[in-house]
Amino acid sequence: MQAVSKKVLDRARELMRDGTVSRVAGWKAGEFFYDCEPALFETEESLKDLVYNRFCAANLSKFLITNDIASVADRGRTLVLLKPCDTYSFNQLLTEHRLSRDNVYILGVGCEGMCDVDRIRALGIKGITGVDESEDGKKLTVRTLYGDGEIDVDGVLVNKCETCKGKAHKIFDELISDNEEEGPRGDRFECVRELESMAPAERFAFWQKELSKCIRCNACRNACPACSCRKCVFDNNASGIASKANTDSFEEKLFHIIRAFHVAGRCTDCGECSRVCPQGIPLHLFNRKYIKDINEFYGEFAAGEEAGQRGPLISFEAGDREPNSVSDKGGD
Amino acid sequence: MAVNGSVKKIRMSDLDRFFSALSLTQKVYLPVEKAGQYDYAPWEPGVSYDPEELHTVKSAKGLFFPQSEDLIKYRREGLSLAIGPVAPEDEEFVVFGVRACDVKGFEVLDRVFLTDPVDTYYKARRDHGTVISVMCPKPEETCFCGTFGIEAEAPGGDVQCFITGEDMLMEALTEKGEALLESVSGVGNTNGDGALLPAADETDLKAAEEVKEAHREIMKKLPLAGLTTEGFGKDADLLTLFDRPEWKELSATCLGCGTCTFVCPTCQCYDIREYDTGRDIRRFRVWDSCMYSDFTMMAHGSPRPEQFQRFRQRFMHKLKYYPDNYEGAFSCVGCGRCLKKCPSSLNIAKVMKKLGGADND
Amino acid sequence: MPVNENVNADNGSAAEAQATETKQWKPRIVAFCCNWCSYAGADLAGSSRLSYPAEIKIIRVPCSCRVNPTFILKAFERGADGVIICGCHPGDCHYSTGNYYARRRMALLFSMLDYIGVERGRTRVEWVSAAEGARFSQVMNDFAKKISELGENVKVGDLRCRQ
Amino acid sequence: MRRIGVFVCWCGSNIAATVDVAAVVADAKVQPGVVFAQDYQYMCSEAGQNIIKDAIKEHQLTGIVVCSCSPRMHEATFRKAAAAAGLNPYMVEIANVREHCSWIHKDKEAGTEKARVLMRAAVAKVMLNVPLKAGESRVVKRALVIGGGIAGIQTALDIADAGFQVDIVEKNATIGGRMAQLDKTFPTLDCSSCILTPKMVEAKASENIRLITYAEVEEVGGFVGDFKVKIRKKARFVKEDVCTGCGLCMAKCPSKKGLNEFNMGLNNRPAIYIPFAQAIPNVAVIDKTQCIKLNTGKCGLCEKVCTAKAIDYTMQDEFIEEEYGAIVMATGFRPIDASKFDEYSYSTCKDVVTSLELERIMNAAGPTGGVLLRPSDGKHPHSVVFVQCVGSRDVSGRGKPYCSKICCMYTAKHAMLIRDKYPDVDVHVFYIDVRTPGKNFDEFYRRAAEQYDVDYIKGQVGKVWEEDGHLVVRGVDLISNEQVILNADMVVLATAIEPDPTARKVANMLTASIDTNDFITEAHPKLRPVESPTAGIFLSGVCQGPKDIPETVSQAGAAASKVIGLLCKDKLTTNPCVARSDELLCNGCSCCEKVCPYGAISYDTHLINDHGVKETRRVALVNEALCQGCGACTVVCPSGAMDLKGFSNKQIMAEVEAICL
Repeated sequence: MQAVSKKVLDRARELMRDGTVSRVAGWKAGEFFYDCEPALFETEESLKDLVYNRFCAANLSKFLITNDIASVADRGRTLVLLKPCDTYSFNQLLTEHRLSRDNVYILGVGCEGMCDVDRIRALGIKGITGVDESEDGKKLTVRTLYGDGEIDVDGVLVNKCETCKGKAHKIFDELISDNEEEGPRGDRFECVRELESMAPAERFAFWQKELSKCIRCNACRNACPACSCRKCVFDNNASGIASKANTDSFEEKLFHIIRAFHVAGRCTDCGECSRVCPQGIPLHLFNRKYIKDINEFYGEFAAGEEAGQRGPLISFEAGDREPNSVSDKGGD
Repeated sequence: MAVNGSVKKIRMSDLDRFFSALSLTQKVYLPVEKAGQYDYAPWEPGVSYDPEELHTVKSAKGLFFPQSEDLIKYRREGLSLAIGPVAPEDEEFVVFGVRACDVKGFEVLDRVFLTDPVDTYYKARRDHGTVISVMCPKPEETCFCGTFGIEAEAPGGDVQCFITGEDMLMEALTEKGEALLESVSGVGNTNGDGALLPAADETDLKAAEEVKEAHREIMKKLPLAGLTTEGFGKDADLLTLFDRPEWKELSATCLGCGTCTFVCPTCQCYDIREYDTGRDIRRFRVWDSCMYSDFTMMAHGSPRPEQFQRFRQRFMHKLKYYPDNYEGAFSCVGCGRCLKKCPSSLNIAKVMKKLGGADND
Repeated sequence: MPVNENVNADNGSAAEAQATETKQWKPRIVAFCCNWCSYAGADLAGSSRLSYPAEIKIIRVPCSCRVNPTFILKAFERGADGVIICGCHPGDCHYSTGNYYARRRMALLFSMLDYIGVERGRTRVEWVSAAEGARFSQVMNDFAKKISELGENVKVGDLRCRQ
Repeated sequence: MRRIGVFVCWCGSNIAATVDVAAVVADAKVQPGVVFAQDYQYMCSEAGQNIIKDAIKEHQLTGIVVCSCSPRMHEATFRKAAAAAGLNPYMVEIANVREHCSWIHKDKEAGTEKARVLMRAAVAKVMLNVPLKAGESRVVKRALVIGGGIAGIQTALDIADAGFQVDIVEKNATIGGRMAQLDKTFPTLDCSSCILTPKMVEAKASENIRLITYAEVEEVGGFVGDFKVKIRKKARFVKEDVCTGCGLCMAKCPSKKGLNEFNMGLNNRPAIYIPFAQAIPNVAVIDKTQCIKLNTGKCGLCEKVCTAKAIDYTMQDEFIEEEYGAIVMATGFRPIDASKFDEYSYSTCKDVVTSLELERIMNAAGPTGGVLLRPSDGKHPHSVVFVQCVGSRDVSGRGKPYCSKICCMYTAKHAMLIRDKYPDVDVHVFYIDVRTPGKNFDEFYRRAAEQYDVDYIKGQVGKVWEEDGHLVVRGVDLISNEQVILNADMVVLATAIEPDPTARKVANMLTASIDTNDFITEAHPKLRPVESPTAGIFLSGVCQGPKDIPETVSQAGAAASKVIGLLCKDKLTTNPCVARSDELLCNGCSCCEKVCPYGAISYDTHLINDHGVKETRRVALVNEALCQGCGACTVVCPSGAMDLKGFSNKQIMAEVEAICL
């Protein structure tokens, strides 16, 4: 990771210097070692703060549209650093005409998996002040206010990285990566199958427990690259389903089901929803359920695999399965 | 800590008994784990207190200022409306395990809701609630309550507690606190060899002082220990601060979600909404976030149409407008929740460092 | 607007409240019917005097593809016990492709409802043509029976205003 | 403030017997927004309508609900009544308390309760209705017919006959299409060109018809009544208005290697040619792939011999832009390629031919002058085996799943003609089923089998191969359940027909939907078989599905009558219950555009002012003349920017809420 990191920083500087791009969208060091934040670097000098490390999980694709970077042509091209999984989101946004490809120069950056400080904390480690990665990238030495300790990188990966879709970039102008050929890791639908195998009452209890934690901060929605609406139906008083807070338990379910439905066939499984949830709700379980269903019902489909795809919910086959037959897992 | 009858002690292992005894007359809220996260929930048999957990995800403010609460209810009939009130809270309750920062957070809310015009719904809950604070165990790297002059070793509330190994000392600070502890004075401990809440002795108090001293040492080592409010507050120039060009850069990656607001112990903005079935209607208020694009939306549009303006609003409020309105008091208590939870890793500490006094860099 | 203050809305009509108390649970069932086939099928069921339970209330939509999953969730939120969507048979859609899209949307929505543990039987899609009055009646009878067996929807309702 | 009136109809005893009408009225009076409610025996009667009209005026009603029979019955009546009283007709909602309530319930209590709920839902909806105005659009009095076969010609003739201008665009150098290639037609056995040629001539002669041959549709814009079409007229290198069709150039042309398309490639034609003797226009065309002059710059013989000076080697493709009120697709068919069926040895044995090739062989103007000769050696055959369903009713994926419909009949025709002309020739037909629905069809088939001794064998052919200068056919006779091996001099394959490959491209331009076999989808399979779901697009002939000549001609006439009906109008009234896009909410993602079956959604990039926040962005626009109001777009739109007038999200949700109260 460190080797890639160095190359990325050097290359970003070069591209800015030679005028290929006029700004860089990347990550910068935060208050602590672990809270790298997405950032826009407008000058070569400011690039000193650019970082690329184990804690750069944030997907910069959404950042491109929230800041209209890619839609404003007269500001020159923007260099954006995209990890393999981020490129799916980028493609999906291209498909939906939310980005102008010409305004963006994509530097595909290799990734060995991102770490999640909340998972380090979940190990009972408190007062974390620093971290060092071992040569082989397998261990982390964690420094804290209360002493140091060593942990396995694998045990503290961001949820989405645990079942990485593969290290190949789906769109790029240039690559800095040394593991492009690495395939998927783990089975990302195992978690869905586990839930599916439960009794309906257990499933209901599971979601009741998880969703009742929801505080309707909208972090999942606002971080989601597929939830790219300028004005969400839940914020729009004219929509008939506007709602602002957890006024009742079903309202939360309604919000999350509708959100999952709105991104069905468009969600690239980038995992931002679960990553940003302050309550640690496994929201990706909704999206993965839909990805799994779509694959099973209508054939394999990976949103963002390439730009210009026609999604499964805007397509059909004469012989599609009947809705009444979608589940034999019961529930009745 | 003065040696008087008001300092009691309880065995940590007897806490359940304490909650159980209180629960006979009122609800006892304490931090409870639910699917991996801590939040305040009513005690019930089987629920135990985890002294290690520093912060609940949401602060305790929701117990006095719920995320949503009904204000009135009404029904449409033909062209007329039948309106019925919703009674304010009238049952006693106890909040246990509040940290120093959150206790100070109540004071921030009190200044807003208990000054004229008094918010009757909030007041009812404040009047009926008793706060038991517990000094924090291991502060986190995100903590900076000291910046706002909060003494973590004197958490406050109606009763404040200190954990000294196997025991917890309980010191009543108000009459309400005293009465609460008194209400369980007749209860015996689990072993059946004495009272549940015997008076603390000199040794206990000394142990408490040692715990506090150790805590002070840790507080000094916190990464944000040096963060100051210099450059903010009543005496700072409002327009200079308002017009600082750095706001744009600081807010560039703000997603406009409400995480910071909803985990914050001091944010007090709310929106009024209606749950409308077409016939019966509940008008309720819900927490709102100044980070939301529809915050204070009016017919002509938003007075703060851009995210950087909304972002600025939040921090100007905490660091400038609130101090201007309330004799210099800040409306941040340094709990550090926003530092931990912001999806884009933006937070008040970064703002203070960027815009504040030279010491902060 | 005349406003009667301090009237407790919940007791707005004492007689009605009393009636509510003594009333047994009766299912609330919403049926979305496309204008061209199923609504006409329901009309045919009516003119053929083929009965089905009165708990079923039909909402006319131009096409099954007009049915937004939000409507279905809204119905459940407001206390519906079952929701059925009827459209033209696949291939016969008045708008040629509408019911094909509806079919995919509903398949995914139903699957999700099942996933969160809501009883699957509470939602259904049936294709009923304008000529199938008898079938319409039969479908509705079946569905109402199923909902009666499932009982009251307690999992997904928001009954703040329910009396 | 909304002021709603509710009118409850007794429908004699039809409603009143099972619904306590008075109770519904009483309940209506306390519904939010309701200021007036009344019942009456027959609301649809003049007296009933007057009650509504008077109440609208007297109580300044802003919307009304009529609790009555199905809206499919009297919605229009009550809308008219409302309009007569000055209320927008779309401020009317019907609660169907007859078909959906009184007629199906016997218990009066239950019926009344349900009627109250239906009334409540209609009131909740009408509270959110907004006045709608049916739009108008112009009608260009000219039609376009794409395809110049019998379907296109007949459609054009009928439209022209009604006095409207019509253009035929034909991709080949002549009109006539497949029918021109046929020898005789079943079941009457009259000569195909004898009945077709007069129609071709009539089309040419008609003042109202313009023939645009050797041309293809390039672009289509606009919508019903107002299409804008760009047509590419391919360079034929012969001036159409100058050429006399004398044919001298054909005789002199030294390049004679081009395959004669008209004769299915069974013989050759020169590089400059007139497709066939009766071609319309009777004008030569140069095949630029074969022309020596165009390829090498040398030669130029045709130019030298042409006395009319019609040859122009520098000719370029031209573009014609024209406006049309209606477009008819008549793109026709072609036989599928038989070479993918290896078992029949079509690509290796010259004496295995397709039925259309046999048509040419049997035709007096064909490669053999109408004499049945084996293509391999030009000898007289003594045994001919026909194989049916080659690629039809084939679910293996190599062929087509459908029945091509015409093959049973033309094979009977071929068999009969051969037996009639050459009684020495044995004729065998392998078939799966013989399908002969149609006037005089079965009689015709039986004549072939019974009078002409054609040997019909129920069964399929497994293999055809060449052996000692003749063909061997191995099949199975399912009736005797025995394998059959026959020697044959010729084998004729009844190959499936498929839509012309240009149909897909054209349909896409017209946003006419296509089924999985590339046939154009009709608006309704039973009730609107000659219309495409896209307004203003009509279907004629085999582009819609396999059919024979009489069926094609009747459909052509039907399509023409639909076109005439459209062109007769001066203005089109559009259904106001159409989709509407809120540009402030639109993300420009194109999802709606992709599900619209009518191509009614387009995109525009312009400056959007959202409460003072200005931004230039891509947003969806709905063409109200094209939109049919299905609502497919409203559900794929995640932001809710797309809504349907008359059936808006809020209206439907209000109904849901009212029902669930």
